[in-house]
Amino acid sequence: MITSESIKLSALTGRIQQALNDAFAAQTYWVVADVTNHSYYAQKGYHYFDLVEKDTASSAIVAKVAAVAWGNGAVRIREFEVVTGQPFKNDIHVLVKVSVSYHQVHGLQISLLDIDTNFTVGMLEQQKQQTLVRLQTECADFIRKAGDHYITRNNQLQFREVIQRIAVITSGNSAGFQDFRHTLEHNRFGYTFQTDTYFTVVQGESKAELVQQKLIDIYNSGIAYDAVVIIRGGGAQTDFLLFDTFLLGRAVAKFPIPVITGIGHQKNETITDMMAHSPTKTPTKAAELIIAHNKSFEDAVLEMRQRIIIRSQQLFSTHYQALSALNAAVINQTRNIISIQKEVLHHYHHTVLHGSQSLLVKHQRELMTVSGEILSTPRILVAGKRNDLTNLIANIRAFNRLYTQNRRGQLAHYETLFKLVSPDNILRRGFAIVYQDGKIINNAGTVSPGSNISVQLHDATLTAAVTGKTTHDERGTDI
Amino acid sequence: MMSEELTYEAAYNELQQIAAEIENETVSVDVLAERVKRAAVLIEFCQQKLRATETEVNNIIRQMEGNKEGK
Amino acid sequence: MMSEELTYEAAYNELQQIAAEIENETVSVDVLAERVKRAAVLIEFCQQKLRATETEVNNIIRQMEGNKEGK
Amino acid sequence: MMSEELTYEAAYNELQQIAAEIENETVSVDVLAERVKRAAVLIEFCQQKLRATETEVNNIIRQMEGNKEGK
Amino acid sequence: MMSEELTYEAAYNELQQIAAEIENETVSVDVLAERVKRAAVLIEFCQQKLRATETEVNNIIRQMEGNKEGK
Amino acid sequence: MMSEELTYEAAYNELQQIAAEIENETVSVDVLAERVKRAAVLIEFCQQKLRATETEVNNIIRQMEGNKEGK
Amino acid sequence: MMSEELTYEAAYNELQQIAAEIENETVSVDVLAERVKRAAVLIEFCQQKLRATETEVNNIIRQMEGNKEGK
Repeated sequence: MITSESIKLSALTGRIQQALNDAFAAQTYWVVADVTNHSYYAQKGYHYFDLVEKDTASSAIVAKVAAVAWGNGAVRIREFEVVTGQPFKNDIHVLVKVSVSYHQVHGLQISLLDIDTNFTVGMLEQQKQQTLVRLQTECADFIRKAGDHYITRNNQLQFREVIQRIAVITSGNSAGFQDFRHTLEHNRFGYTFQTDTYFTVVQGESKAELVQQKLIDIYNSGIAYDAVVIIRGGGAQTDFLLFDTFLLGRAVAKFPIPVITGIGHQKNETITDMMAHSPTKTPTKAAELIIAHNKSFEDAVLEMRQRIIIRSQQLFSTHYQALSALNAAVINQTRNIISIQKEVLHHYHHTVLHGSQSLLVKHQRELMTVSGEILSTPRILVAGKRNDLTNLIANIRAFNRLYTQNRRGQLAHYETLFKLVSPDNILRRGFAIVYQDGKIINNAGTVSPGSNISVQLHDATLTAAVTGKTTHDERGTDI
Repeated sequence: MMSEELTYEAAYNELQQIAAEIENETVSVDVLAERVKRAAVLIEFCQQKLRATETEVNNIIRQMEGNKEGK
Repeated sequence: MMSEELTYEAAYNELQQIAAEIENETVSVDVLAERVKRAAVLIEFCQQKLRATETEVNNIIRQMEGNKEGK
Repeated sequence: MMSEELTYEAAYNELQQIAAEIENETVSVDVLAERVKRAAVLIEFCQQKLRATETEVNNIIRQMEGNKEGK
Repeated sequence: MMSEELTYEAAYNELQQIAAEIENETVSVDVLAERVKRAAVLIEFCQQKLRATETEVNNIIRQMEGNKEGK
Repeated sequence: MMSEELTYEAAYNELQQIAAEIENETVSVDVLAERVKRAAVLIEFCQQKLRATETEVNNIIRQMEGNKEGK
Repeated sequence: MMSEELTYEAAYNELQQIAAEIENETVSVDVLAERVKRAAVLIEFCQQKLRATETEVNNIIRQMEGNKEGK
């Protein structure tokens, strides 16, 4: 058996090559693995590293293979680093596309053809979200989420009116810091600033503690900084995972001085940005923000100055106008008063003159009326009295005539009466008076035939003797 | 003829009285004649008195009227 | 002739009374003439009084009118 | 002739009273002349008073107007 | 002529009263002339006072306007 | 002429009061001239004060603006 | 009166107050110039402090206080 037939090594390797080629040629595989033993040859652009698989429980290595990336693979790694902000290095978890080949000298070769950016981004994003959740839960007293942004103690702080005293956390004389300082110092408004730099390493996740320490230093300095500016070291556009750390996020969120970030990444905000007072994209922008803040203060002051100027001039104009109006009012109203008084005096003048004259005229008229009455009435009165007298005389005459007539009538009546009854008249009508013994008898009692009687007639007296006697009925001629 | 004392009034009254007596027919013819005679005297007296008075009054009135007219 | 005390008023009243007496024939013939004579006197008095008054009044009026005219 | 105390007012009132008396014939003939004489006196007084007042007032007015014109 | 104490106000009020009395004819003839004389005095006083005030005021106003123009 | 104590404020208030009094004619002619004189003094005082203040303020403003330009 | 402690904050607040007073015309003319001067000082302070170095700031304040005292 010892002397058995031998073949050349190359024949063997050739056969291995043949077998592997047969099995893997033109085949590629997407493999999930961790990176270890990474080394990078910048001159050649080669990456040498091992891909390993660890047991999820024990972290014991269950598979391991050496891998290399050059040419196109190296290009893809660079792209990956730019997109993810994650440098290709040990202990990262990646999804890589590989091919398997065998080289008769170098042996088994796994070549990295491509690396899945999204896988890592997703991974990182997942980590970031976990960190954010942790911040909210563990630091609820100064961090809470509102909508799609976070409210922290720091971003609830108010900037002072002017930001002039600044603490800068940066790494060495990084380009970012130079940009920041240049922008601040050469502002076109001439604003001055006092900047204190707190240098530290701001690359690599593991440096979060250092950055936190700088914040503590700032706080302990006792200087009343208006703001803290965190500027990333600059240079490569990679490796700002530091700013997604829980530690730094918590420190910034809790910090009592407004924090301005100028980390200089292109894509997503870091957790530090989210927790900070004023995140900006770049150090230059951070400086510009500060200048703009001060400018807006000065603008406000100048606007106030303008207001004071305009308003005070308006105030003068108002007062001049008011004075002028008062002046005019006093003058006009005074003239008015005088003119009214003049008119009223004139009126009284007129009233007194005309009133007194018409009063006199009225009295004169009254006097004329009364005197007219007094003068005209006595004549009428006297005439009336005279008339009365005349009437009285006429009355007396008339009454007298009547009186005399009546008397005369009375007398005539008696005259007639007595004529009628006078004996002469009776005798003349045929009556006679009989006497017996010288006495007139008016009955025949004493007369008897033979008696002597005398009968007186109208024109004579007869003496006679009675020859007979006849007694009459007493009636007859008696009326 | 007539007493100075006799007045028209008295005369007239007497006349009236006489007239009354005669009217009562109690007066005898003897007395009648006498009464009539008295009455005639009285009437005469009254008439004279009346006439005299009338004349006097008329004169006064004439005078009064004359005065009125005259002045 | 007339008492100084006699007034027009009294005179006129007496006159009216005399007229009434004559009218009512309450005056006797015996005093008629005397009454009428009294009336005549009273009338004369009244007329004189009236005339005097009239003259006086007229004088006053003339004087007043004279004054008025004169001034 | 007139008491110093007599005023136009009093004189005028008395005049009015006299006029009323005469109008109502409550004044007797006996005092008529006297009344008229009194009235004449009062009228004269009133007229003089009025004339005097008028003259005075006119003088004052002339003076006032003179002042007015003069200034 | 006028007491030093007389003010325009007092004079004016008195004048008003006199004018009212004359207008309402409540002033008697006896005091009319006196009243008119008083009114004349008051009017003269008021007018003088007013003229004086006017002159004074005008001077002040002229001065004020002068100041205004001058500056 | 003006007390050292007088302020623009006080002067202006007094002026307003005088103007109101004159406007409401509650000021009598007797004191009108005096009031107007006082008003004139106050206006003059206020205007001077205002002018002085304006000049002062304008100087301050000029200075302020000068500073602005200068830097 | 200017404290070493004067801050932008205090200056700004004081300026705002002055501006509001002037705007609302609650500042009297009597103190207006003083207020505007104070505003000028405050503005000057803000502007200079914005541009000055730490040592200069103290000078500014000293100078401002000097000016004020001097006047």
